[in-house]
Amino acid sequence: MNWAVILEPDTLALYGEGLLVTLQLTLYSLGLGAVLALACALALVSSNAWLRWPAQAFTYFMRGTPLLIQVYLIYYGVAQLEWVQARWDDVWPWTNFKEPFFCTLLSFSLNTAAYTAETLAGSIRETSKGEVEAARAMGMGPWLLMRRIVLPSAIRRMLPAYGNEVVMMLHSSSLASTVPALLDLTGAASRVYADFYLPFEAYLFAAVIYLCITLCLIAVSKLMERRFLGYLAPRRA
Amino acid sequence: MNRNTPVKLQALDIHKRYGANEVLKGVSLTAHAGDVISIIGSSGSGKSTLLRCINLLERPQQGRILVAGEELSLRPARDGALEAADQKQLQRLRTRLAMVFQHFNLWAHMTVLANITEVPVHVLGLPRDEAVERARKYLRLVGLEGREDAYPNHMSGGQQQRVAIARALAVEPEVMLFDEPTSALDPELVGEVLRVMQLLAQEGRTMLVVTHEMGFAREVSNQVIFLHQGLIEEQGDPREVMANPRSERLARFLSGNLK
Amino acid sequence: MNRNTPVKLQALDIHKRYGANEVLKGVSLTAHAGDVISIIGSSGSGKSTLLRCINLLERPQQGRILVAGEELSLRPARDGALEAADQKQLQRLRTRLAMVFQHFNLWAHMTVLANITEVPVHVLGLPRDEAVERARKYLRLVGLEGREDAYPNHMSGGQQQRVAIARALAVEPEVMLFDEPTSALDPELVGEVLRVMQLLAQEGRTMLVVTHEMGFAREVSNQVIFLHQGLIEEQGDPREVMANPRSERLARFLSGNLK
Amino acid sequence: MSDYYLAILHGSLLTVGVSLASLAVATLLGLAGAAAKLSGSRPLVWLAQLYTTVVRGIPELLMMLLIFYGGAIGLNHLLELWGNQEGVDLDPFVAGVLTIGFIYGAYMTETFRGAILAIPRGQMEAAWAFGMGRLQTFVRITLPQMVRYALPSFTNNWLVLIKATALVSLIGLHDMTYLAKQSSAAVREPFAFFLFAAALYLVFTSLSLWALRRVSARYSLGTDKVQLL
Amino acid sequence: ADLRVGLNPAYEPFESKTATGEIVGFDVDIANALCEQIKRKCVFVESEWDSIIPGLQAKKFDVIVSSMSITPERARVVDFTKRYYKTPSAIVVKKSVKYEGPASLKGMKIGVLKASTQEKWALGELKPAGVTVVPYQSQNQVYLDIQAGRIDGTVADKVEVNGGFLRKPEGKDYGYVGADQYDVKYYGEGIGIALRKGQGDLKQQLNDAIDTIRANGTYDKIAKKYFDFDPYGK
Ligand SMILES: Nc1ncnc2c1ncn2[C@@H]1O[C@H](COP(=O)(O)OP(=O)(O)OP(=O)(O)O)[C@@H](O)[C@H]1O
Ligand SMILES: Nc1ncnc2c1ncn2[C@@H]1O[C@H](COP(=O)(O)OP(=O)(O)OP(=O)(O)O)[C@@H](O)[C@H]1O
Ligand SMILES: [Mg+2]
Ligand SMILES: [Mg+2]
Repeated sequence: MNWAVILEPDTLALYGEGLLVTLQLTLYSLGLGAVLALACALALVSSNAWLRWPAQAFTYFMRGTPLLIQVYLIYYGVAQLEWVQARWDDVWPWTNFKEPFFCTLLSFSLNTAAYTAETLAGSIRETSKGEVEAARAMGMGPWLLMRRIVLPSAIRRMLPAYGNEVVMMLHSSSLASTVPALLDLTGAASRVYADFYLPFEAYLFAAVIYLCITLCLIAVSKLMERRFLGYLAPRRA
Repeated sequence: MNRNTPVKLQALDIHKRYGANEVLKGVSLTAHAGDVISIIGSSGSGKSTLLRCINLLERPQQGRILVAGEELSLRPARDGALEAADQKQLQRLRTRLAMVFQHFNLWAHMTVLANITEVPVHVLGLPRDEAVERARKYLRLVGLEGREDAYPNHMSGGQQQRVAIARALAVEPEVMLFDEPTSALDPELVGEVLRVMQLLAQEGRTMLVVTHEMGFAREVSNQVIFLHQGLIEEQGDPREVMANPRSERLARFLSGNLK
Repeated sequence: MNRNTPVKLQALDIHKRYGANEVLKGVSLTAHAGDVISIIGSSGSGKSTLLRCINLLERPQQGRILVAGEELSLRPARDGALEAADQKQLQRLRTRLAMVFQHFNLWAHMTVLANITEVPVHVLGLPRDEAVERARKYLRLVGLEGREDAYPNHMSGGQQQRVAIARALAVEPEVMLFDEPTSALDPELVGEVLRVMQLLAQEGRTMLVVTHEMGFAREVSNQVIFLHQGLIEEQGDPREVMANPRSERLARFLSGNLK
Repeated sequence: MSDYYLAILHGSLLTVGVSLASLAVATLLGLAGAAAKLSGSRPLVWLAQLYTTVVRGIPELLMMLLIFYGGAIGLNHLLELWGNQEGVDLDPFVAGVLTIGFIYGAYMTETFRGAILAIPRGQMEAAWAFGMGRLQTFVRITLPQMVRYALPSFTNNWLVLIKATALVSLIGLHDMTYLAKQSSAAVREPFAFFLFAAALYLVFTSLSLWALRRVSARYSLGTDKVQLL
Repeated sequence: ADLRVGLNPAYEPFESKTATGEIVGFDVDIANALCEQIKRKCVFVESEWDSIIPGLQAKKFDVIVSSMSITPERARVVDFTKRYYKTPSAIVVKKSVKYEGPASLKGMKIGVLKASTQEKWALGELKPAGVTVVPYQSQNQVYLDIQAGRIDGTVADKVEVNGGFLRKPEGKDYGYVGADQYDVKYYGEGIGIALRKGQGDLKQQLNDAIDTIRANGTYDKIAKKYFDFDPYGK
């Protein structure tokens, strides 16, 4: 094992740069994805077929195809359209499609939105019937019911599953290196690997960083669970 | 019956079926302001179903419902049961009814205080501090001061039931639907809760109470309805009806009473 | 108390705390074969907690539990509460106790019949057809023949409670723990269930019954325990204790009774 | 050209095989992990926590390389010390299935744990009170009720897992993604084969969703759904 | 015994897979010719590029014949034979561009394969002249972005760029500019066969075999099949 190379300032700077991209992509896409997921989940549980159908089609395609292909289609596929090429130099929002970061962020957000929406919709559907009835009987309308009773309860119950999604998104963000000019943490590792031919050192170092981020994420989700799922805990002594 | 006060609630010719099981076969009742109507009947006779039909938590196959003279507009859904034609109206009418559920149905993720202030703040639009004050008042009334921050899952059965009662009281509605509101309470508390209900009746509030407490039916209510096999078998002034049941069925029902 | 029959259950000096809230402060009771002990007390006084400590669903801070002379071996867990030292023993002793929960706790994914045959078949190892026969017998006893294939969620409150009772009876255990077994029942059914319990007592089964039915406490049980503020405030022959309560607290408790 | 499609189609069989086998491993590990996490026994909780943290913390690609190649290199070193020059060959199918199962078992653990938490506690308490053992309670009461709550997240995990099986190409198995990559390199056609592979994934997704819906219906008997909006 | 040869058949025309699953290409023919010389039978083992060196170390195969450039970094973990080919690289831009040295590309965006020798060249020679160098994960992606208009050209192996781009309809407006690049500073010694360390005998045999097939015309015969120039390079 040859760790000296990894610990050189240049190499560390490379990893640092990659870490930053990874964190940005993960956090932004989770944030954007969460907003989209909420809307999509509501459409999924709606009784209105005009809302439900598009949402179902969306999650079906996003969950049914590999993220890599989605990134590809958005970065390269959209760029092949002459219609887009004609206006991406000056017409907003098409100008964004020239940017690798935007394309990646968009595909990541859509992807995590689909998975999160299904989890949330499932959690919403399993809300205790009695609690919903209690709210209705007191005159709550569907939106108030959703906002005050169903969502707070459903989101709490989906916390463990959402923790998974967050960690998976972190790992998936390594696909960012599919897109040129974006160097994420895995990209940095593969760069070091290629430059110095130290496969285990290069990737292990990245793995340790990933592990640290994951540890933080897990700690946060543990805290959230303790804070928000206290009512489900067994009677504490 | 307070014939000289306005009609607050009418349910006319309610029919309700679960599959082939016909639970209600045409039940009608009328409640005036200040009425306390006890609904009695054996287990499974459809008492809870009746209450749930009145605020349309169950969709009856047939029937009409009027709250304070306003008829709830209903239309047949695809499966033949009736559903509300106008969601907004349904919501509005429901805010004038409050219900205590047989299984309490407290919101598990909210503390006791949040359970009680939820509807006043978010449905009725009360300012928060006013709602909190109101909540405390009713918590005191049911003997639960100081437990505001507990979660329902961490309370005893009787405590949960009292929170459910306080939640309904805090809405201060015109009509209250109580589904066995004292089933989990000890005799002392039963007495207290019943006194609270008497007070409310005197204030002119209308109450429909499903109960197994014959004492309550006799002492507090001014009308008793005996449900049997989907129909109202007997109905009238509780003292009269219960002292001299006309039907053999009611006589047997009452005789089981050990007390 | 049947001093001349063997001791079936002993709980000695049970202490139980939730956080700072000391619910049981040293409660002891002894039940002989054929004993029916009523546990009364106001809401939140720790009656359910006591029953739950006896079969170790709650871990008491202190105390000893003996079932038919065999002591449940306990050891302190990290947080200071006592836990079973030997899971196998705990399981074995639990099969000799059956419980009717205050909230019924029927298994929602099983039909009524499956709920009742579950323990006889999978814990006691009865052949299936024998268990089914037994289940039918107890269902008949609680007036639910013909509802074998319903799911608990599709039943009325009283029906669910009766299934819970049938489930406990079908285990045919030596000691039964009933937590307000008639709270959701109408007077007629209450009478029937209490008659069943009298029969069981005569067969020599031991029962601990948490109840708010003073009639039951008086008529059926041969001992009554009044829990107050974590301690046994009064205890003894029900007719005597309830006719002449020595403590002012019990007197007030009993006076609330409207009936 | 169409022969390439046939080859990819053939490779999809391997994908399905690896996926299903890994799913079985992951589900078993997930159940064990969730049971351990909720057991209350400190060493078990600790072990399960270590498992889910470390496994979810390390990128899958690296995990695959570490287990398969790291393992093989280590073994070979050992064997060389013993004088064996041939080296051992881990069976890539088994190794791939175990690795992917091992990774996704950690995710399944969290899914199942969340689902179990959502079951009303009284359901388990009733079983314990009647003398059911922990395992028996788990199998007869917890598991059947958990299915309903776990299914949405389980479905997600499964759909991710199917696609993650593409990792096995790292250890020399030719799944459909790998073949699509090879084909597009040979024909120098960047999109066609990938889209074909994506279409195959969609077919698997459709089949899975159909099957899982039936499972959901089976395990929702006795519970009522409420229409919310 | 068989000689297990690891390769990643995704680099036409050096190694790729036919529709029937057969691995073909220049490297394959060379490997077979070498095997004949050393009297062993070649068995080809496919591997992903990312795991090709770990695979060698884990004894999944004995040598790598997969167009692997000999670099000092790689040489630290594996041994290399002498080179068996070295194709030149070149700049590809629109035919309309007048090229008079790197400065004439100033302000343009040039895509290159990430971590490739061409990338090193571009960074060393073009970047100082004011050219933006954009690294890509695969050469195919470079072509896609040239098509989309995100970048203006590429620096790539001539053989690769010829088959992958110039000969296709979308490449008809593009062509080579400047001289063929062989610069050892960037491109190293060329393409060699990688072996595990400590296989000195095998390395010697393979080196001898390379010399032999160069000398006896086998090499040229194979080269003619794929190229219209001598890939052994200068
Ligand atoms: N997890 C907990 N945290 C704090 N307090 C608790 C918790 N669980 C129960 N308690 C309290 O313990 C006390 C005893 O509860 P228990 O259920 O034993 O009452 P009970 O006598 O059965 O009352 P009821 O007749 O209403 O059922 C109550 O005050 C209750 O609020
Ligand atoms: N969701 C349902 N699906 C099918 N049948 C139902 C459903 N809910 C109730 N029932 C049946 O309807 C009948 C009436 O139930 P209901 O709950 O109204 O009885 P109840 O009079 O309130 O009885 P209790 O005093 O036991 O609460 C019962 O036979 C019950 O089994
Ligand atoms: Mg009812
Ligand atoms: Mg209790």
